[in-house]
Amino acid sequence: MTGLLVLAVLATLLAGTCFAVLLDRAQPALVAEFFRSRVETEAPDRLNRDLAPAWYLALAAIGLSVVPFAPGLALIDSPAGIVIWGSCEALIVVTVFLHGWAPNAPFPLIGAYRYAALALPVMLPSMFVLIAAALPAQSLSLIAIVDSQREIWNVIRQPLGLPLFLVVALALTLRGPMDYADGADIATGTSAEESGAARATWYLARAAMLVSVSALAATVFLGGPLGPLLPGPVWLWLKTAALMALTAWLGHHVARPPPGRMLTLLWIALLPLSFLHLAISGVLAL
Amino acid sequence: MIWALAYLPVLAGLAIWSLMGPPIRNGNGSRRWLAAAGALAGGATLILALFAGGQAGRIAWSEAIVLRAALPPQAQLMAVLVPVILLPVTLFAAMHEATRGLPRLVGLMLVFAGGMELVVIAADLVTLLIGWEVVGACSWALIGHRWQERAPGRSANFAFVLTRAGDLGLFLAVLAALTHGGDAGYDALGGLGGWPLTLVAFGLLLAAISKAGQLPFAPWLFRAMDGPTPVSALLHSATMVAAGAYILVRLQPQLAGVPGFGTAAMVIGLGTAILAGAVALRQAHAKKLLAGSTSAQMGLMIAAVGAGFPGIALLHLVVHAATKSALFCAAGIAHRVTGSFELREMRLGRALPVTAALTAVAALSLAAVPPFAGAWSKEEIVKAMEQAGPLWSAAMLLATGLSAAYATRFAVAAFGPGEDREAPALAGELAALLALSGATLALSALWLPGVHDAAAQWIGAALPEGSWTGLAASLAAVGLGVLAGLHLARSPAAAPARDWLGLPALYERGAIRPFHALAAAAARLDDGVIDLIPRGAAALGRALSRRLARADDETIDGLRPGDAEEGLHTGETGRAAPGLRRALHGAVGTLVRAVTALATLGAGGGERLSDMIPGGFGRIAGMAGADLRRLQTGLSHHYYTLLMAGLALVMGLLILGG
Amino acid sequence: MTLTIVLLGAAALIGLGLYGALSQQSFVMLMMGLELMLNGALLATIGFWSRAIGGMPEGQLLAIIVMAVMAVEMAIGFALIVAVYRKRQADMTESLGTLKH
Amino acid sequence: MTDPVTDLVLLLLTGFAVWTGWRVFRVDSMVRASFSLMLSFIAVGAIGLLLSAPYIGIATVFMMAVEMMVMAIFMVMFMMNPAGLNPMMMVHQHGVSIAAGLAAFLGLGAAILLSAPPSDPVPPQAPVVAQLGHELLGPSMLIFETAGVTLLATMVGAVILSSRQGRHGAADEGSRPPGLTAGGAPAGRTPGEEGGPGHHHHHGGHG
Repeated sequence: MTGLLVLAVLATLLAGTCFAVLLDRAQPALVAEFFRSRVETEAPDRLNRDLAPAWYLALAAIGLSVVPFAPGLALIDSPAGIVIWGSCEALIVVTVFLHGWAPNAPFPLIGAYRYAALALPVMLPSMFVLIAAALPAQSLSLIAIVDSQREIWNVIRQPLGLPLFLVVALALTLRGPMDYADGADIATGTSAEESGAARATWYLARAAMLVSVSALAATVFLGGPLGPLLPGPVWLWLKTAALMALTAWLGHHVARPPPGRMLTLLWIALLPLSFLHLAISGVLAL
Repeated sequence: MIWALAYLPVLAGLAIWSLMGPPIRNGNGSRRWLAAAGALAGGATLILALFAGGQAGRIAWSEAIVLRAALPPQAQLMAVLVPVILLPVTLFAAMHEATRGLPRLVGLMLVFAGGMELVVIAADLVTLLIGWEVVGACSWALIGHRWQERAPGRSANFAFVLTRAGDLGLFLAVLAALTHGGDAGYDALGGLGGWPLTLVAFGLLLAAISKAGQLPFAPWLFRAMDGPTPVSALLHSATMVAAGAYILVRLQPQLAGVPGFGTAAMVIGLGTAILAGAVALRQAHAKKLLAGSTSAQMGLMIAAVGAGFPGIALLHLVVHAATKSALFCAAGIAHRVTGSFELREMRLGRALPVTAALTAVAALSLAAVPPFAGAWSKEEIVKAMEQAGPLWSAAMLLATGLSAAYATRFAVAAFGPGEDREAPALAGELAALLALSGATLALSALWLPGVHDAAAQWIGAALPEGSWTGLAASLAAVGLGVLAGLHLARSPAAAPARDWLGLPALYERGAIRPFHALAAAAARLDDGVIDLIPRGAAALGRALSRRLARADDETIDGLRPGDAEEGLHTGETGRAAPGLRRALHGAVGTLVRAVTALATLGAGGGERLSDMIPGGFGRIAGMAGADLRRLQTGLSHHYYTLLMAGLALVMGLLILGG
Repeated sequence: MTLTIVLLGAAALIGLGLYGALSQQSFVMLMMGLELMLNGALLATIGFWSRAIGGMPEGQLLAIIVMAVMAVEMAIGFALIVAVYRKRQADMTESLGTLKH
Repeated sequence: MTDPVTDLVLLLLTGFAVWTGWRVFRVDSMVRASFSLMLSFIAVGAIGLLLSAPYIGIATVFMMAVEMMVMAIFMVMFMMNPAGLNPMMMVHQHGVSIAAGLAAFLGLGAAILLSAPPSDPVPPQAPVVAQLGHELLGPSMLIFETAGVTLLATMVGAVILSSRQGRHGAADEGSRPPGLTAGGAPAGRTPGEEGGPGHHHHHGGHG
């Protein structure tokens, strides 16, 4: 059973990554990138520089493995699954920072700091949103959260949840309006000094991260594997794909404000909004 | 509902203080608003008091302490009296006092009344204690109202400390009741019995006489005169001072059985009545005269309680409240006109005829001249004393005469016919005075048998039987007193050298200075004796080590002189067993040296030791100071290190100490 | 055995943290020492909870409290660092020589 | 569940936690320092997971990741040499500190080895997370709420402390408290004087 679940996770990750690449229409550039040679920087932190993409990928995998593929069936069946995802988020921020800090070059460092400064305030809404989703289930386990959505999905029960979490997803996958790490304005920031396979891996890891974020969002807000006639995994895949498409679309079509304004927006608008969301959900869950 | 009686005025007062706060316009508009607000709160309290009769409330604070409130007729009479006095006095205050801090004054007076209401409705000692404390604190704040000046603040502290000293009695009573009865309720007090009840009784008596300004606590009433006039009017009539008498009245049934309680109450009461009367008689300061009279009248009430007639005391309390507040308002008016409380500079009879007339009514009532209200209650007390015994009634007659004398003196000296001068009377003040004197006049209805029987029957008071001789005697005493008062008022008496027969000075010498001296002595003892032990030990150790060193030297070089002698000897006796002889001589020499060393030790040791002690201590202290100063580097990490060392030390002690 | 290993590790962490807290000149590094000590405390708490008191919920509560203490320490510490930096343009403990009377 | 495998893994994790904790004060870069501290915390969190305290363990990881991120930012804000290009060893009273650390370790270690702690492991399959939740919102509500209020006070205090605008003007341009007398010398210490006993402040303190 466990082996099957491992397989499912890996397959989902792989297929989803390919789907994400297609969504971004980035396949030719990616293929070309793999055959380019790597440029060295002065006195980099080799360990982190080489491993950052791997960590990012690993975090994506861990995040995906908390997600139940069928009701009551998840690779990591932890009573605190949501918190595992939360620590993944926190480590993602660290990883992106390290990825920008390791090459010891200006643009990546700028990207890294910008990202850290903006991603930390994003952590708070994400936590509030996830806790709010855990309230009706009266459990931190994602399986219980899925079960709690049998009669009504959280996306309807907690209308503010999904939009807020989409912001988190954009931030975690360094996309569009929240792409302060790898933005084009600073020559693709943290990966500015990267080239060749490393850069390609980093990009693939971002694609994989999109998969697991969407899968989690699908689980928490769209009832995950719940659905009529089709088997659970299929439902999960469909919902995940839909959310991936939505996130990618947002990433492509929403403009990115300057960091200062975005920071203000996060602290002044998003955080109180998530407070409100949590309070309402709490009252409703009573 | 019954609790509202207490917290409504408190909340209203706080609201007035905070809302109608500092930016008060210097005009009559704001005064009117204040008066209206105060009157509103007072009126609400009055209505509550009128309709809350017979109610009871209880708040379970914890399983051990339950706050109880009840409103039996006696308490209700008091609860009605407080707002009745409060209303005109508030009006007077709003119109009379300086606008600066006026909202604070009015607000605090309301809080004060609220505390008093709590004392009134209290049905257990803890509730009583709470109200008692509120009243005490507010009295402090009110006496020190003009804190910008020096005297009021000091007087407030003086009064506060003195009343607190008496409050200890109340604490004693509460603790005794709680520990031995497990219940501080009034009803449970009777069940105590034995010495706990005695503790409760005398503790309450102590607290009561301290609040009621009896001897030996009386002087605080004089110092309290530095407060604003309305405060005095409230303090001396229906609240703080009355609280002392009231609580004795309320608890008389429970406490009467305690041996010696009644006698003590009567001794204190009558003694204060006579002495305070004497003091008041010689006072040249209008308010202090009235303060002395308050002490005296309270003394009469407490004596009545002691004699076993609490109802009489309560009725006299009511009458006296109206009378005394009226007189204080009059004194305030006189002060506004003349700018001082000096009785000899008043004589405003022609200047303020209306005021003078109203004052006369109150003064005659205070002087117990029939047919005014004061006379009736006074007569009742005379009868009560008559029941107690001839000696008591004699003292009572003296007190009666004195009160008549000082009341007359006040009225004539303050509002007697003097030269005509320009003296505008304020409507508000007059209204207040009118209300209070009117109340006094209305109370005169107590002379009617129907009225006073009904009242006595309502509050469950037993009216004592009196004899005609007693009545005649007291009337004669009153007459004599009035004449004496007239005479004194005509011939202005010199102001007494000291207030209160020098009691304050006595406190200064008897209590305060000795206390300071004791503290200083303790400090000296600490320095001189307790530190002597370580010092002495250190010095002794040093001296001994020195001795040892010296002795050591002497034994070592003891051998050399030995050799010298040995050289002489060898000249005569050849070299037989030189080693032994050398050793012998060495030993002898050593012995001699040692003995001399011991002698010198014995001789010099003593005085060396004696001058070693201070010197050594100085050195030790100096070094310690220097080291400590060196410890203070101002660098945080050094402090952390010290902290850690201390922590480790504590840990070690904890572990090793088990 | 298990508990002993864990507790020894906690002791080592506390010792290291103490060393850091006492020896580091930079406020931030000093705070790292404090954090390390708290880390040891957390480890010891978890160990005791899991092996010595049969999983009484209070043990977990204590761990949560330790985390709260960490958060408080971080926040106030950084605020103080910012304040000191504004005043002295340095974050060295030596830059505060004024902690004496 | 004290099987040797668990103990071995525990040993490794504990060793890793201690080693990374040691690295904190040895590496040349603030960022490396803070992240090795994070690794130490993560190891402790993993031990928590192993000792059947899932929530505590994971929450530790989560909190510490965020916290160390903040720490890294602050470090590079306030300290030179973010990339660790040149060695960085800024210590004082080094010997004393080493001695203190050793003493603490040895003392605690002795206490651990000499005392026999009770052996009462968590019952397996115990719903520890639910237990924690019920404890937090049940018997220990007061403690929990107190912690919450403390954190709130911390937020307020931190914001006030770190705000540029002090009571007596901007902090970084040497805030100057108003004089005791109009136009007099500023009360307390003037920003100019560095260190030193600060005499008028001193006497003011006693006056």
